[in-house]
Amino acid sequence: MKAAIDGSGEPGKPKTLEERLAPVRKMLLACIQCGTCSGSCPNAWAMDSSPRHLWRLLLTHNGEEIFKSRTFALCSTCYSCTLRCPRGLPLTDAMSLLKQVAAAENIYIYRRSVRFYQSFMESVRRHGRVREMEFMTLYFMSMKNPMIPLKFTPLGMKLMAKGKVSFEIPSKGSGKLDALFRKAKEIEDQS
Amino acid sequence: MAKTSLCDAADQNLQTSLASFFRSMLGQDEISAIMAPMRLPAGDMVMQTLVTNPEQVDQIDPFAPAFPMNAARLVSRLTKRPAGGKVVVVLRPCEIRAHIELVKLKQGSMEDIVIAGIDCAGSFKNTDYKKFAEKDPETSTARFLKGVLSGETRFDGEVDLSAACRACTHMVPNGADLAIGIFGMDIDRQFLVSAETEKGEALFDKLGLKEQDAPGKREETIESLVAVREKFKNEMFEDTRSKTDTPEKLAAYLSGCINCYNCRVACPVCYCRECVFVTDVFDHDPYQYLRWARRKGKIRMPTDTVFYHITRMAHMSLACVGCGQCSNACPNDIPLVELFTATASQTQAAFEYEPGRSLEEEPPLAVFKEDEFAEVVEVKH
Amino acid sequence: MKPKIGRALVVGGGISGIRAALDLAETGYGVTLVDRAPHIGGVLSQLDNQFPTNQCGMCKMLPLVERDAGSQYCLRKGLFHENIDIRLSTEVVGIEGEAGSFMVRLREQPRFVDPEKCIGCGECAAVCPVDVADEFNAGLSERKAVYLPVPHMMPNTYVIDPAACTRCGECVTACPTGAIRLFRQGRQDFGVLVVDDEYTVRDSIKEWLVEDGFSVETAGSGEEALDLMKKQPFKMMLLDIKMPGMDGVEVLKKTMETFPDMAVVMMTAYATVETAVEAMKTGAMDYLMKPFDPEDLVSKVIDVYEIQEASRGEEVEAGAVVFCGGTEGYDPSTGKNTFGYKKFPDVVTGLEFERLISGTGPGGGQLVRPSNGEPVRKIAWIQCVGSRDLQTDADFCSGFCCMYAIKEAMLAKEKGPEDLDATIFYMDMRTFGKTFQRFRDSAEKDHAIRFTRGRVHTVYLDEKTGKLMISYPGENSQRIEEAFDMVVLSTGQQPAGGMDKLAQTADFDLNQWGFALAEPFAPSKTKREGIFFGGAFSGPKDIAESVISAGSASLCASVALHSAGRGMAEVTGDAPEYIDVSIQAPKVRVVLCECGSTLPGGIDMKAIAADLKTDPVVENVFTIPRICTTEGWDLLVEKAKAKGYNRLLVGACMPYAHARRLKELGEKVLMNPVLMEVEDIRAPAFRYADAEASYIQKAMERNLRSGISRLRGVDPLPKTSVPVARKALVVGGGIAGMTAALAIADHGYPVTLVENDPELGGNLNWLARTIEGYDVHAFMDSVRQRLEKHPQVTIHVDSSVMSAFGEVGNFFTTIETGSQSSVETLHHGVAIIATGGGEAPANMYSHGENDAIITQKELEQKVSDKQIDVTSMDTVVMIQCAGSREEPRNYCSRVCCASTLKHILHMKKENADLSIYVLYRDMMSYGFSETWFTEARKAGAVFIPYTVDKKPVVSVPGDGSNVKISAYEPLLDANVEINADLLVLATGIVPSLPESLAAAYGAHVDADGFFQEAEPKWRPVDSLKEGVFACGIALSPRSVTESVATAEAAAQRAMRILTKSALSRAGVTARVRQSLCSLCERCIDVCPYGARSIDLDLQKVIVNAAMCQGCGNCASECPNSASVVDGFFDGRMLDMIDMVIE
Amino acid sequence: MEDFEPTIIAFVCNWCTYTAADLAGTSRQSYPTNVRLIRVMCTGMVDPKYIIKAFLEGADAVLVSGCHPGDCHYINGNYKARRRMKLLKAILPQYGFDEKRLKLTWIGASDGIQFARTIRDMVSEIKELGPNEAKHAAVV
Repeated sequence: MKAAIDGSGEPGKPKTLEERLAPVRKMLLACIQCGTCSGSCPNAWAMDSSPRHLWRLLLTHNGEEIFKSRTFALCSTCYSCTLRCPRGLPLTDAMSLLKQVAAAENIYIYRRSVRFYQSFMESVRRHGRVREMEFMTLYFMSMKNPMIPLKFTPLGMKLMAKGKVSFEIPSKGSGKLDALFRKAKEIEDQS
Repeated sequence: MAKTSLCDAADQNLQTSLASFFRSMLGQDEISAIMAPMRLPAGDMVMQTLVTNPEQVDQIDPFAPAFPMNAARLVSRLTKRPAGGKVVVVLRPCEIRAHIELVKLKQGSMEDIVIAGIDCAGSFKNTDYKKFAEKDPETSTARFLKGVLSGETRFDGEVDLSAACRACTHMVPNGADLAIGIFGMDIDRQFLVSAETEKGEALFDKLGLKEQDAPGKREETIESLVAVREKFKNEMFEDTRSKTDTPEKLAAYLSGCINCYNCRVACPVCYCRECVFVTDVFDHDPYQYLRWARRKGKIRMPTDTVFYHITRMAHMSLACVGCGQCSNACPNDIPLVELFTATASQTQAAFEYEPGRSLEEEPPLAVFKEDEFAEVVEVKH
Repeated sequence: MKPKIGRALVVGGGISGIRAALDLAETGYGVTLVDRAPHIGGVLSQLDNQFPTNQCGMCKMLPLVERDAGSQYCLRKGLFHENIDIRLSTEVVGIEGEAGSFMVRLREQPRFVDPEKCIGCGECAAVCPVDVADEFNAGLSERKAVYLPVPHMMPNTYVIDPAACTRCGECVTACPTGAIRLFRQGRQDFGVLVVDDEYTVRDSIKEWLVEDGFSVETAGSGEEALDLMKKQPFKMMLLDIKMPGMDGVEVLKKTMETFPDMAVVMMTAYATVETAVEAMKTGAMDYLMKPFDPEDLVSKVIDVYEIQEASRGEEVEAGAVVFCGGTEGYDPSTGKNTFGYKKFPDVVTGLEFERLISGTGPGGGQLVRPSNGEPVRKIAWIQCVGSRDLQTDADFCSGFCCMYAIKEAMLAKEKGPEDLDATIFYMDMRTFGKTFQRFRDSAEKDHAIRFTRGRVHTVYLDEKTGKLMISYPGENSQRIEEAFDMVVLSTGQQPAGGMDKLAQTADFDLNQWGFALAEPFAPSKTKREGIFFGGAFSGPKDIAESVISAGSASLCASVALHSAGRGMAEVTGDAPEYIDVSIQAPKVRVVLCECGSTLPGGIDMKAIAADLKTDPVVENVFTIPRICTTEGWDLLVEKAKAKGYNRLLVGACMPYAHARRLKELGEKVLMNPVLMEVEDIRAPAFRYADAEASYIQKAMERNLRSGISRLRGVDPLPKTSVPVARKALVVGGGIAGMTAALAIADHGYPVTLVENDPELGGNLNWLARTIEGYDVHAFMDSVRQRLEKHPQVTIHVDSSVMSAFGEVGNFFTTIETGSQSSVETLHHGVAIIATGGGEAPANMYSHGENDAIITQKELEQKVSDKQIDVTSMDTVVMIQCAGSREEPRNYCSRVCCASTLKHILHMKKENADLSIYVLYRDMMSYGFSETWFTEARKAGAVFIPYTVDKKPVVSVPGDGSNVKISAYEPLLDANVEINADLLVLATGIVPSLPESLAAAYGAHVDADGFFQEAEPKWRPVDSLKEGVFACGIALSPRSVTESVATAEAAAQRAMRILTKSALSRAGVTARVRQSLCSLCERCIDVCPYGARSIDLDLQKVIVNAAMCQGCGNCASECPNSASVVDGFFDGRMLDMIDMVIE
Repeated sequence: MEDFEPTIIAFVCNWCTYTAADLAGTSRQSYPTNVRLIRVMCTGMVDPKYIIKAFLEGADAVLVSGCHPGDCHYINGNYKARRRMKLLKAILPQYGFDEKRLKLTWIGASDGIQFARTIRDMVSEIKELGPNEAKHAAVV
């Protein structure tokens, strides 16, 4: 129980979901369920449950329920909620943390988003910027689902026609950002 | 349900049988006296008399059509403070109702009295009674009752039942402890006694009366009498209103008024020790009279007559029992009871108040509710 | 009433300041009441309607005993009291000395309009070219630079707003009475020294200032400046900071040594701003940042000049100072979320809404959309704007917005179209005060006001429809968008502006929220002796709480004055012996003011005089050019001194203003002031401005004639009075009773304290500590010990009141002590009911079936006694409102939520892993306890709301396992099952005031058994029956500190009576003309104050002159004028009616 | 009839309506000159006699105006006044004093505009109704 509260976990053991969520919960303790976040979220229309609902689940120790929802995945980090929250809670940060937890837990329904992010970041790591074609290729490969590239074909065609996407051969890149990424991972693992 | 009994009229004489009935009350130890209308020695007048000696109850004649004053004022005098003994008071319905109003106004109490109320057949004006009774004092009451019970209102071709009585629909003595009934009865043979309250019942039992049901036709008789009077009343109101529906007409109606205030002295519910119109409030300065005359060109003297009557409406119309003593008292024959009852019917309806109905009902002006009479207030936003 | 030597200063003329000033004045002290605004009344001057009557009623605060010492008219028109000296547009700039003998330095802002001369005609405003936002209408309308601060104020004198005024001088010319001065003439005598090393700077400044009439010298260096100062006097210096050689700060220091009064304004570049700020601590008055606008500079110099020349500084001696500075409304346009305020005109604050629907508001009281004037059909209130918001530094609840929003919604329903739709968006409806919950319920049920839980985050405009769009989370958190015609932001309270400076000046501390910091258990006391707080100055409060708090503060001030020996000594001698005119025929002398010939042309004063003289009662008629001037008044005194008459009628303007002076005149000529009247003859000229002169003249004559008529009927009676037994009885020995008893005893009056229990202390015996962590027992012990040792206090424990009767000044109470029935009868002048209350019985949620289910009180005791080991527990559940806030106990007990928070924080400290669930309806963490609510959440307690129709279900398993609580969690839309080691029920408070006890003193209890106060807002600790007061929980549930406040307030109310040996009869008081009285007792029935009774032995109806307020209901109920009201005798009234009809 | 200017007697309570009337005056709210104010402490002080007297002396209308319900300085005087008005409204119309001539309103201290409007409306209503007949009657 104690470990669950501060999220430190027992050294050496892989963290439980509860342990991973503890720091997020801690950020949100002062929440008064007023719903300002949900009202101000521009993506709320697309969410299957509102941010308020999400926080409520977290605070009532219903952590696993959160990951049945894709709400936090839809956060576009616009910071509206953080700006408006009468408690001054770092809600956008909390959303990001949930994304991390989801990645760490490799939760199935969220895999797509995780892979998407991972592919994106991989491309960034390699080149210091995103190479769209490479990024998409990495993503499609990681999803191992041939239907996905097909779904993106019409969009890809459009983008290509407008010159928004250029063909570049995927490469390992210069590796100049490797150190940065290593450090970030270290920090994430510690937290 | 009240206990009722039928008392036999000995010798087919209602008056003597009533006398023995009341005499038997004086025998009961807690009753010290009886106050009842009694025929005076001269024979042509009947007055409330306070009797303690059983021997002197003989002249009792409560049904006589004489109504020289509303006895509520007398009961008030007897009960304002402790009298040191219990008194049976024999009253007409309008006297009982007036007394109830006076009790509400702390001018009397119910404490030491037993009210014996009578079915009221009505009365004449004082001067008319004299004319009527002097013909044959002994039989006048019986003659009158027979006539009234058979629907007559004019006697000997010259005297009429007073307007107040003809318009009165409160003929049975509500509020009495003991009610003496004659309507629907064969009064040559019996009269009805009913105990209406606990107090009345106690006396009823003490008197050893036998419980008997009232005859069935009583209600019917009362209803038909009331219907006739109701009709008269409505016509009277209509007639009066048409005579007084403008300030000018009202002034003409009251033109005989000389500020004698007899009407208010006679009124049972005008309880003020002294009327405001005879106090310093109306003790005008001479220059005021002149000022009025200047403003209007002329001013009727004495002044404050219409003012007096309308103010009286405001002061006592809610308590007005319609006994007609005001008319009886007016030296200039102003038909006051017609005017007063017509107005009182409106004010009493406005507050759904019926004077004398119940001691529990507060006089309307002494109380209020937060949420009422919205129609009186003009609301603007 | 004679003023006492003791004098207090009350700072702030809002509701609490008025209450404190009146309390002290009525007790007999002198009071100086200052307000920095040009009017009194504070924000209340802008509010027409108060919950719960949704009307005003502020006048009920005015004195009830010794009424004639104060004004007897609408309090929103103004206030006067013999013992109160009101200083408007005045600030406190320094407080030296100590309790009992402070010297307070005041500064009055420049006064451009002489109030003695201004007749309120408005000619000045008519010519003023300036238009600025009118703060009276919360900026919704415009006013001139010369204006009436409050349109219905009396006396109605204009003021000039120095910030807006251009000093064009138009008004000076237009003023018919020469009341306006703009102080331009003195500028050349006002020497300004400009010190700057740059020639161009100092020279151009000189040029600007000379142009505006000032005399200016310049200096190029510090040394030069100091030299110049030695040679000639300067009033002001503009001083550059950065100069070669001696820099500005050094020059400043040197200057302050020799010329400490010099007004120095530092001139600084951006880089040296911090130095400039530092310089202000050294004595600089202000600083200007370079580069500056010439206009700014010149207006700064003008300000300084005017403050020095036209404003008056003064030192006032005061034994105690009470700060009632109030608060400031939150301005949403300054917040992170503006909700469209100031952007969309249909978004208004609560205060603006009140102005919009006010009869004196910009639209004359019509509820229309400010944007287009169309009617409002759909309107929303958004709660907690600027409150409970960490983002605006407001981790507190303003405590009054919920109630005002409900009130406003009800008013909108009343004023708007029938189908008006009103919605309140809220998080917790904080209906924690007495009767608040029922008010809310009625709003919902009877007035169909919609309450929607949820915080609105945005208001935006739908351009197509012109409607305001609100988006908010729905029940299932889905985003809902709804269109409204108007949106009202329920803005909260914030600390008043300039708190820091004031705290420094007066040497008190501020709390973490920026309000004044009060001492533990002493809601009105600061750390500095003799300096006190009243009202919302020390934290947000509604009117009732402010009034109580002001009472508490004035009591503390009174104790301070008394203990400094400034209490009761009277300053002046006996009341004047007026000449007895009762046997003389009335002779009225009329003196008419010609109003400096400012009356409309064509009015013939001689003709008026001739007309009046036709009435034989008129002795003579004189005219005087202008009574309002000193010469005019002297002329009047002269006229009044000449004999030959016995009644005086003055025809002038502003009768209110003259009432006080007439009293002085009466003392001079020994004429009873009731024989003098001022009749307003100017009003017709205003009122019928468009009418012909002949008409106005007639109206003037009419007014005068009715004045004559009134005087003719005046019959001054010998002053009767009600003697006072100067002792108090306090029933109940809890903290409220003890505090009240001690407070009265500290004034030197004997007090008897009666307590049922064998021990004093009441609930404090089981309460260990407060949420703030204060030690309750230590506090109780200190109070008890002082009380037990006090020579003026007699304590009867194990005793009760057997019977009581009497009226203010003279109550007789029989006390029974112990089972052995020792009986004693006391004669006392006042009674204070402090019978308290206790925890409501727990007859719900399976209490009693399992040891794990306990009440809050049981928890408190078990925690103190260490019977509960929190560390061994896993889960605790607390259910709020167990039996509270629903019929039959439909009121909030106010203390339970704070208690819950206290326990949460305590338990979490002991065991951080403990899971705590709170099932609540609305968390009533009003005021600063909101911070504890935040803390409790931060500590990890989970709060789950429930509604009355979906209450939690408690089941007690037979097998001895944990108690199970099932509750519906609305956000998750699911039932939550909790296994609890401990279930705590907050059952609330029930009173323990026997109805018979209240009745014995002529008081009443309310539907819930609490003491029925005379008026929930304006007279919160009084009963309608004078001389009977209540405090503590007997009034309504409240915390220890709040109980102390009510006890002090009640004691203060009692002091008004105890400080007098007799209560005198006011001018307008009823009496009975016994020879006419028929003893019908109707007058007794209709008297709202219970001032009448029948003496059965004497057979007389008796009027208690101290209790009678002169309303005249008895007189109009009495059919024959046996009951009369002095001043309104029927004969006189009828004559007046006659007089005014042509 | 055209130049008939009704005389209105207004009994106004010291606390609310008198303040409103004052306010109407000072804030230059134009209202007709027909009204004669008589200040009373409370509407509950208005004796029916006063109203009867006013009508008999020729007042064309009488206004009684005080504090809103719940607002009475004397707690409940206005409720009692309302009953007395109810009584008079049951009496006076019978004698030809039209009910419209007698009005009771609640006008709060800040309702200067409402006061002015009330008077204006009353004047135009009474103008339509014509003068009080008692004005020229030689009897009081």
